[in-house]
This record gives sequence, C-alpha cells and structure tokens, in this order.
Amino acid sequence: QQKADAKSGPRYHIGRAPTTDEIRGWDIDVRPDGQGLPEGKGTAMQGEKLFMDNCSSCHGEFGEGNGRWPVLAGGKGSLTSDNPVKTVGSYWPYASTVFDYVRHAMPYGNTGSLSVDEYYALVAYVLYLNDVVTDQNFELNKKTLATIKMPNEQGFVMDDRATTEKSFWQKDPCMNNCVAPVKIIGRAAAIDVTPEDGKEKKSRGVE
Amino acid sequence: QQKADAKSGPRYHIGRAPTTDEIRGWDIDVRPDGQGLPEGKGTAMQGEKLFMDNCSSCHGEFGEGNGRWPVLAGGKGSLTSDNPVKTVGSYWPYASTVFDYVRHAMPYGNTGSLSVDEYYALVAYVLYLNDVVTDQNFELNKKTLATIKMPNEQGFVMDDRATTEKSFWQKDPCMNNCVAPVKIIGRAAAIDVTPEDGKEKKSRGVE
Amino acid sequence: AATMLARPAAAGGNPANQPPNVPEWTKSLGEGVAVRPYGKPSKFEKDVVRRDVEWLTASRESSVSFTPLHELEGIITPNGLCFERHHGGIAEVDPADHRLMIHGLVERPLILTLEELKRYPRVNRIHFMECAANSGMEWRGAQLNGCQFTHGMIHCVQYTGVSLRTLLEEAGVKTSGKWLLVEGADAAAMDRSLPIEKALDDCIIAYKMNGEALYPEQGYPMRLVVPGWQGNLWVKWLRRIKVGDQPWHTREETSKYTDLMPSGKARRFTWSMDAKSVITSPSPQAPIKHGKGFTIVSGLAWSGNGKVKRVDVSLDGGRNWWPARLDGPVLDKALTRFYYEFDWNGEPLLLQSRVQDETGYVQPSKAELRKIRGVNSIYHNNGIQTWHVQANGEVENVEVA
Amino acid sequence: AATMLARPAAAGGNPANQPPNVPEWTKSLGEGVAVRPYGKPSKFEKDVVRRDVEWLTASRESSVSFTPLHELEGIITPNGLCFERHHGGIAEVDPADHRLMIHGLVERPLILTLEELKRYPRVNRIHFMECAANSGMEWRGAQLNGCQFTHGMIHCVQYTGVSLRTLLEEAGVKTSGKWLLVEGADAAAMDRSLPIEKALDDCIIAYKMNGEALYPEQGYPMRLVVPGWQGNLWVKWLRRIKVGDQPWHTREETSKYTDLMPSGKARRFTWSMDAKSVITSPSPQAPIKHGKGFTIVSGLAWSGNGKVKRVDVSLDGGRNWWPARLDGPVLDKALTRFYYEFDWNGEPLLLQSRVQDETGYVQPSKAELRKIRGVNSIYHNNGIQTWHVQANGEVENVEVA
Ligand code: HEC
Ligand code: HEC
Ligand SMILES: [Ca+2]
Ligand SMILES: [Ca+2]
Ligand SMILES: [Ca+2]
Ligand SMILES: [Ca+2]
Ligand SMILES: [Ca+2]
Ligand SMILES: [Ca+2]
Ligand SMILES: [Co+2]
Ligand SMILES: [Co+2]
Repeated sequence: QQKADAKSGPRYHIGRAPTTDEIRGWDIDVRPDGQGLPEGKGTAMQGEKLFMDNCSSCHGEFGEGNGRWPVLAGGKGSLTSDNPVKTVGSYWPYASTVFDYVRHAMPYGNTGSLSVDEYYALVAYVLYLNDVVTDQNFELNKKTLATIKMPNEQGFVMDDRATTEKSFWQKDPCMNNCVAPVKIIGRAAAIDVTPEDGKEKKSRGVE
Repeated sequence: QQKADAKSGPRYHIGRAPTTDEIRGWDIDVRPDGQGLPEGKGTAMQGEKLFMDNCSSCHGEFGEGNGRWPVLAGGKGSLTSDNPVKTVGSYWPYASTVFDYVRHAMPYGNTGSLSVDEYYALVAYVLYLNDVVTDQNFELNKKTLATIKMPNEQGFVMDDRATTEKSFWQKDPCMNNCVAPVKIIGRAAAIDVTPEDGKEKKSRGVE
Repeated sequence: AATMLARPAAAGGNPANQPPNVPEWTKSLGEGVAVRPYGKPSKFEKDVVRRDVEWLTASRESSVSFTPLHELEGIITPNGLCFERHHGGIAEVDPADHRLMIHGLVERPLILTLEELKRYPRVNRIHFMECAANSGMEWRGAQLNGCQFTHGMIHCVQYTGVSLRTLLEEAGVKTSGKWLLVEGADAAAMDRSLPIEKALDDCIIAYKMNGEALYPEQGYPMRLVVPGWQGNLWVKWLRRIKVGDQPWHTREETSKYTDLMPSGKARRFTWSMDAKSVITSPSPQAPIKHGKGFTIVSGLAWSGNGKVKRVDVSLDGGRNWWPARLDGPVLDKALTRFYYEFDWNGEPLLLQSRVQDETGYVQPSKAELRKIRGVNSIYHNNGIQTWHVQANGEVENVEVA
Repeated sequence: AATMLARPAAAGGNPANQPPNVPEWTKSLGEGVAVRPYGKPSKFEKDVVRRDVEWLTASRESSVSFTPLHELEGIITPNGLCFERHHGGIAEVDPADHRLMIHGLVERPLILTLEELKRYPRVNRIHFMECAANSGMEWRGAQLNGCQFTHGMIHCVQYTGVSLRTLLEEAGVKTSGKWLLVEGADAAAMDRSLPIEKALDDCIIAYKMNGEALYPEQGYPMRLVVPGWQGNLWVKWLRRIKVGDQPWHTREETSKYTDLMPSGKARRFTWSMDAKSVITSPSPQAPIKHGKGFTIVSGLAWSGNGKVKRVDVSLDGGRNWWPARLDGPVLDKALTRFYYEFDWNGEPLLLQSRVQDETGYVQPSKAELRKIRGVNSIYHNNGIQTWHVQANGEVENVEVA
C-alpha cells in the first residue's frame, strides 16, 4: 500500500484554508504527552463542589455511580476478578484522557458548559477520588497533568490476535465428528432478560 | 436454457391444491379464441343505459372521453397521422380484451360490481360505439364474442428490434467527430410544463 | 464558557454553529435510540421525494410518480423513493389473506400463502426495474426539465424471493404450457402474458426488497420480478399464475405497451428494455452551483440484455466522446453508476452520455431512434439525452441537431 | 354480482378476502401515486423495527438499538432499520452549517462544506458495519433470546462518498503524520485515533447510504466509513480530522474498546472485526411454524479481513457440519447471505453456523474463544452461536458443551 505524498497527488483546489481562529476553536483534543492542554488550572479542593453540583447526580458523590450511571472511582485490583470494575483509577492508562473526555462530553447533556479552570479542577477531583492525586491542593495545569502516571498505564498490550489466536486460521475446517456429542449447559430463557417481557430485569456481566 | 419437466425436478410438497371452486372464483381471464368467456349475454341496446349510468361520467356518452379520461371510440384512420387516437375500434386487435379488461377493471373504483350479463351488454355497447357491432340487438355471448373480428387485428407485428434496429449493435462506438457540430433545436423550457411551476399545463403527445 | 467568535465572511449559514464556535447540536443531547423505531431522512432532505406530473393523468390512482434520480447516488434505490406506477391505487393487502394460485396447464395446481412461499428456496438478486414508458414524454422533443421526470420511472433494489422456475417445477408445467398469465390483486387486477422461456429463466416471485418486506406500493406482500423486461410485467400484489398454450392479449399488451410505428403497424411484446443511460447530475434539478473548475458528471447506465460494458460522455452534443469511469458493482440487469470528471472552463456544454452493453448494443441518438420509430411509439425511448449546461451553471433539457 | 362462497377450512385469515372470493382491496381503489412522497412499510409489518434493551444503559441517548436481523433477507439493510449506537443522542445537523476541518501535520489545512465535499471524486462501496460490542452480552453464557439482540449491532449498506485518501492527498500529509484524530459533531464529540495506513487504504467519508442522504442517526450529513473495522471508529457527524504523530488514547480507545484478558492486561487498538456468522432464521424471534419437512436455514456471514470463503452449518451443536450455499453477491467486507436447506424430521436441533474467510480464518467456538480471552473482554465476541430448535419449532438461545 502506497504512502501518500504530501507534495504530489491530485489537487482539486476545492474548499479553503481554515483560519487559525477557526482551528483553535475546535482543536481542543489532548494527548498523553500533554499536547493540546489549554492554559488554566484547578485543584481537587476546588473540584469537589463543582463535582457535587454538576456530576454527582449521576456518578455519585464519591464517583461510585448512581444506578446504572458509570462508576468513576474504585475497582482497584479487580481486573483479574470475576467482576472487573474498570474506572479512571483502576483501568485508564492516561490522565490526559480524563481531561479530553470530560471537556468534550461532560456534564452529560450540557457539554462544554464549564470553563477550562473548572475542567482542570474537576479532573483533579476525579483523580483525587481515585487516589491518583492525593494532595487536595495539588494544582493541575498543562504542565502538571502531563506528568501524572496512572496506576494501570502498563496494563495494555497491542492487539495480538494474529499471534495469540493463530490457531483460528486453518486450511480446511473440520466437517465430521469434530467434537464429542454436546449437551445444553445454559439457556437464555433461564436468565429471562429479553425485552419482549416488558419487565425490567437485571443482567449479569453486561456493560 | 433447460425446459422445465412436468414430471421431474424437486418437489417440496409445500402448499396445497386449490379446490375447483377456488380456481373458478378467480379464473375469469378471457382469450381471443373465447377461452374463459362465461355463460351470459347482452346487447348494445341493453348496454346503452348501463354505460350512461356507470361509464359515461368518465368516458363520455359516446366514448369520446371527458377531460383526460380515456377515449374509447373513434380515431379510425388516425394511426399514421400526427396524432394517433388509439381506441377499441381504431387499435385493439381482439374483442375478448374488452370483456377481460372491463370485467376486471371497470367501472374504475368499483370493479366487478356488475353482473356477467351486464358486462356482455356493456362490451356490446362499446363495440357498437366503435361500429364493430352495428346491430343494436346483436346478442353478445360466449359464442358470438369469439367470432368478432376487430378492424386492426392485422395491425400488429412481433417485436422486430433485433432485425430492424440491427445497426444499433456496433463493435466500437465512435469517439471523435461523430456528427457535424450541433445546435440546440428545442428546449423543455419553451413548453414549460415541468411540475415545479405549480401551474396546470397541457402537454403535447403524452399518454 | 465558550464565547462566540467571528468567522470569515465567505461561508453561508448560521455563524453561531460554525467554527470556531461549537454548534447547538454539540451542546445538548439529541433523541435517544429506538425513539425512531423505524428511521427516516433528515428534515433537511424533505425535498428528496417522489413527484408526479399532475397533467399527465386523469386520476392519481392510475398514474406514476418519479424517482428523484438527481438526488441519488450509487446503484441502490432506497425503498421509500422507488417510483410508483399504479392502475388502481395502492392495494393494502393483508398478508394473512393473500393467496398465490398456480393453475392451468400444470400437473399439480397449487395455492400458497406468503408463509408457504417463504418455505421455498430463496434467491437474492439486484435488478433495475424500468417502466417501458420511461422517457415517453420526450419522443417529440424536450418536454420536462428534470431527469426525475424524463428518466425517473426506474429503480434498482435487491430482491429476495423464490425462483419462478422452482414453483413451476413444483406445479409441473405440461408440455403444452407455453405462456403464463400473471395477475395482481389490486383494483386493476393487472394481468399480462409471459412466455414460458422467460418464466423458466430468471424470474423471481419476490417478497423482500432491500432486505425488508416489499413496500405496499411495490406489491406487498409479493410481486413478480422479470429481470431486464418492462416494468408493467413485474405484476405487483401477485395473486395468480395460469399456464396456457397461447398469450392472452390483455389490455396492457394490446391497447398499451405496443409500439406504434410510422407505418401504422404496432410492435407487440416488446418486452426487453434496451441499453440506456442518463446523466443525473448536473441536470436541470441539480445545476452546477460551484462555477468553473473541477466538475463531476454522475450518471446511471443499464441494459435489459445484460451488463453495462462501457459508458462515454460528450460535452459537445455528441460530436466527441470521452470514456466514463464505472464505479461500484457492475451487475447483470442492474443500474451501473458512472462518473466523468473534468475541468469545466465555464463555457456552455451540451452534455450527453452513451452506454454500450455486453451484447455490443450502443445507445442510439434520438434522431436515430426517430428515423426508425417516428414519434408516436410512446414506449422504449432510450435515446441519448442532452443537457444544456449554461455559463451560470443552470441546466436545461434540450434537443440538438 | 359476485357472491361470497365457502373455502376449505384449513387456511387462516378472513375467508371473505380469499378465493373463490375477491378481496376487498381488489374491489376499490387504493391511495394514488405521490400521496406518500416518501414510502413506508405496510402497516402489517409494524413489528419489524429497531429495538433496545432498556436495562442495558442508564439513558437512551447513550445506548444502542438493534437491527431486526431475523426479519431481513439478502445483504442490504434498509436505512430505517440500521442499528443505532449513540453517545449523546442523534445530532440533528443543519448541513448548511456543518463543516469538515482537516488540520495538524498537513501542508494545506482544509475546511469543507458538504457541497464542497461532494465535488471530490466519488466512490461507491457496500460494507458491513459492526459494533465491537456486538454479542458482548453473551460472553458469560446465553443471555438474550433473539438474534436481533445477540447479533443485531450490524448493518450493511451501500455508501457513496469521497476516499479519505483523496482528501489527505489534497491536504498533503507530512512525513511525520502517522495518526488521525477523527471527531464527530454530536454531544459526545466522539473522537478516535486512526492509523495512517488504514486512512490511506480504503476509508471513505460517506454522505449517502443506499443511494440517499445518510439518515440523522447514521451521521447526517457525513460519516467516516472504516471497512472491516469496529463501528466505533466510523465517526458519525464527522467534523474534524487532525493529523498527528502519535495516537490520542481517547476515552473510547482506553476506558472502552479495549479487551480485558484473564491476565488483567487489556488489548488495545483491536480494530478489525474477525469473521463471524449467525443463523437469522430459524432463531428465537423466528421460530419454525410449519412443522417437520423441507426447512430453510438462512443466515449472515462476514469478515473484517476480506471476503467470505465458505459457511458450514451444523444441526448437532458442532459435531458434524454441512456446507451452506452462498447466495447473492459475495463482496469484500460485506454481509454475505447463506442458506442451508434440509428435510427436518421434527426432532430437536442444535443449530450452528461457522464461517471461514478468504484469509483462512475459521470462526471459533465460544469455548475456544473463552479459553484465550476469558469472559470479561466485552468486545469482539465472534464465537459460534447455538440455537436450540425444539420439537414444536420454538427456538432458544443456548450454550452447549
Ligand atoms: C446526567 C448524567 C451525567 C452527568 C450529570 C455527568 N455524567 Fe459523566 N457520564 C454519564 C454517562 C451516561 C457516561 C457514559 C457516556 C457514554 O459512554 O456514552 C458518562 C461518562 C463519564 C466518564 C467516563 C466513564 C468511563 O468509565 O468511561 C467520566 C470520567 C465522567 N462521565 C465524568 C463526569 C464529570 C466530571 C461530570 C461533571 C462535570 C459528569 N460526568 C457529569 C452521565 C453523566
Ligand atoms: C371514474 C372514472 C371511470 C369510470 C366510471 C369508468 N372508467 Fe373506464 N377507465 C378509466 C380509467 C382511469 C382508465 C385507464 C386505467 C389505466 O390505464 O390504469 C379506464 C380505461 C378503460 C378502458 C380501456 C381504455 C384503453 O384505451 O385502454 C375501457 C375499455 C374502459 N375503461 C371502459 C369502461 C366501462 C365500460 C366503464 C363502465 C362500466 C368504465 N370504463 C367506467 C376511468 C373510468
Ligand atoms: Ca454502574
Ligand atoms: Ca420471559
Ligand atoms: Ca384523453
Ligand atoms: Ca416555468
Ligand atoms: Ca437537496
Ligand atoms: Ca413479521
Ligand atoms: Co476527545
Ligand atoms: Co385481464
């Protein structure tokens, strides 16, 4: 597959160059190395009240999650358990993602309604709830956020299906007597959560 | 391409045989040789009043067609003219088609509302309007209808495009200087009947 | 916290929704899932609809509405925009009561419910369906300003159904069986004669289009699919198939769908749809709004006799031609999308497209067609269409010579 | 004049509409053309809709509705039935205000309106789109009784749009440009990192699906198409493409769409969707109603790594297999329809299907998958599905061993 050449290739001259203002207005994504973080600052102390006012109705006062709304804190050590609880603290590899996502997408239904300083404070508070930030007065800003190491940063590997699941590639699939005779060992009906019922049922192991 | 064999081929045994009553109820189509014509009878004389009551509101008292509703009579000798008028008398090759169609599809919006005798009478009247039947008291029935010869029966040929339009099949289509330079000789805008206008306009030569 | 900033003057629309600002639909949640259990187009696409030409017919129940080809791309027509042609309005058939009867010159007459039909082996095929009267209003000259109206009696969907051959073999056609009468359950009880060769070749009794049940206006719960042949044969609301030894010469194959030649004789049984093409954009309803520069000509080509082999485009009314690019699947008796891309210098154009199918047939000019057929044959107008692109980008339907 | 006659007792429905009688819809005219400018399904198909599973999520605006696969045939999904997955509800974008911005490590940053995007050369391709979480509820065992719920986070339509490569070449990606951030204009401002190799391979910025404008819930006016890769990357309401030298590790590629293994480590960037298949009928929502006899097994197979090579069907829970018949087009990274027809003796069945794609990959059993991945990886469950067909024709979702 051919590499795209920046200099050659067809040029249609359709569209225009965006202004730097236009780009700046939309270019708010943030990377693990801190690229994209805006000027501003906030502390967990400041974030606490903001969280209570804007977030706790869904995520709970301690990020424990109300009802089916997402859990934001806890779950440490649960990743190898029967019921992994994947939170900012237990799972997320980079602190930058919290800033990027919360600023984009939270508060749910009212995104972008807070100031940059407020987002810094909220992210500090979420990290504080997760024991990633332990000093309530630690100032989160574009410098400090990029230095934060998350507990599970090393918890990820690149997609390795091509090697770990190599046995799934075969020449000719088996056609006869491929397994010993089988029996039914589980039934959806036993769990009884299929929507037709019109009843609200709890499921197992669903995200 | 293979001929279907009545005796062989897969048999799925899905569905059932219709009863003769069921078949009879739906099997009302009619062929030029009279196959399918039901028992019954009617004359143009009887058909006249039926036509006035059930048909003339659209087709006119003499089959001349009200407004844009179809013309049923006249048009003789017009087929080679600039404005051919194709009616039962000027165009239709078989009288059976009148019976088949009118019984299926007329009166428009109230199909099948008349008796077999009434349909015979109406067909007799339409043929009478077209000078195909000249005796008002001629009894149309399953025997006599099949004997009627229509003026334009010989006016049809089988699709002959493969021979008369053989020149349209080519090896390589012309790519350069295929015709002398062309000029615009007509414009849809000049006729101005495209719906956007919201005006009701008359067209030329459209059926 | 975001403040609204100014934006370059050039663009249109509402600046508050444009960069550097964040649009209103980003600031609050939209409707949730399954609020629309069956989706529909955006309200901003409300003009993309089937349209009719009121002066064409006396009543809407026996009339035609046209596919908005100028708004569509690719080769699949969405079900909601497939043109309609009815002779007694839309039959609203209750599938529980619908029956398909097969009788006549067969060993084993058969009556099937929809559920029973679905038990026969299924086939899936993508085919165009064109009314033989498509472009019929244009025989005497350019009349309607828009390819929706000049060429919109066509659509192309994926059908699922049962091969007609399968059912005929189940019923066992007698040696004397040479013709089928196929009949619909609508108020016109539409009936046509179909020769046994075609019936045993590639016809389908379809009950799905584009994956879902046929829409009512397309013959729900079942219709006949007669690939490559005129739409009138594709009987909707199909209720009866009778096998006979002669054609029936029904009204739709005598009074209508016969092609009157200048001699006064008419061709009958002109079933197959010859190769044809049309440029869908630019076209009168889809003018060039961008001025000169790189310009895309997008169009459709098809043939009732097989696959599209090539399409050429002319900018000068047919004097010189340039090969177009076929894009996407090129399937048997299906619409094929073509593109011709060029640098428009802003001068007027006489745009044409011309298809050649795999049998070698080359779409004729209107003059070539009229020379043989005159102007009173109504059906099968597959002549090359000319669009006049004006310097301001407006497009009109014209005739050239 | 017709009198109502009796009919054999066996059939259901209303005898007055059945032969020998003429049904009510034959006796009077139906609605005329263009009365429905945009068509819709028959009222008798009102149950063929997208459905959600209310207990799955806290809010419908961040949730999923499922394609009714058990009601569909062929390979094209009609637009109105394509499953939905939103993270902030349906953005109702005004196309006049929508902008696509391309910036970052490019020579010539670009901002485009929809009309400008449409001026770039077009491509048309049919592709499936599957959410990586499809079948995710089934990791621990059979849970939902219906393939709409177990496998309905997939659809397959024809897209028309611009090759992403074309736009990247126009903007001129710098040598250092290795990753794209692709971002939507919805309330979630959905953003994902896409490697440059895929971006330059076969991605499309689509504005049409099945010929017409994208439906709002599918990203109107433009979305990214990433053939064969997880649906979450197919950013809807696409507004921004930023070229960078590293991935962004956004929330949707860290917190979500990473696959937790039993070791506690998670796989990241598991983009491609492995080969998978499912029998859509019979299935729990589409039981066998006809009793024993000739029976059609209908299903779908697909692979994110190319074309489907073969599908086999088992009646005994995977012990013995029989080749299925592929019907209709077999296209790259598209749904493929298969059938297996057999004579059912009325005894219970453990129905399974198994696909092999052109790379040789064979769809694994659930046991094989769980052996490697455990039961907590949520995504990419492409294990073989078992339907238990009972003697009475009812079908249930079961696990076998
Ligand atoms: C009205 C309910 C609601 C409110 C208020 C709300 N959120 Fe959320 N939050 C959600 C939902 C729903 C999601 C998941 C969205 C999705 O996945 O599409 C979410 C996701 C998140 C996540 C990612 C969780 C994960 O595991 O991936 C974070 C972090 C978060 N919210 C933080 C916040 C913060 C900080 C605030 C306040 C500024 C806030 N939320 C306010 C509903 C809410
Ligand atoms: C309410 C209007 C209306 C009434 C009443 C009506 N018709 Fe018609 N008729 C039509 C229309 C419309 C057509 C064309 C239908 C089509 O092509 O789909 C037609 C077609 C015909 C044709 C075929 C014309 C051709 O050239 O192909 C015949 C014959 C005919 N009608 C006879 C009758 C008779 C006999 C009656 C009374 C029993 C009748 N009609 C009552 C509207 C009407
Ligand atoms: Ca929860
Ligand atoms: Ca239940
Ligand atoms: Ca008239
Ligand atoms: Ca005008
Ligand atoms: Ca439009
Ligand atoms: Ca149903
Ligand atoms: Co983001
Ligand atoms: Co008839």
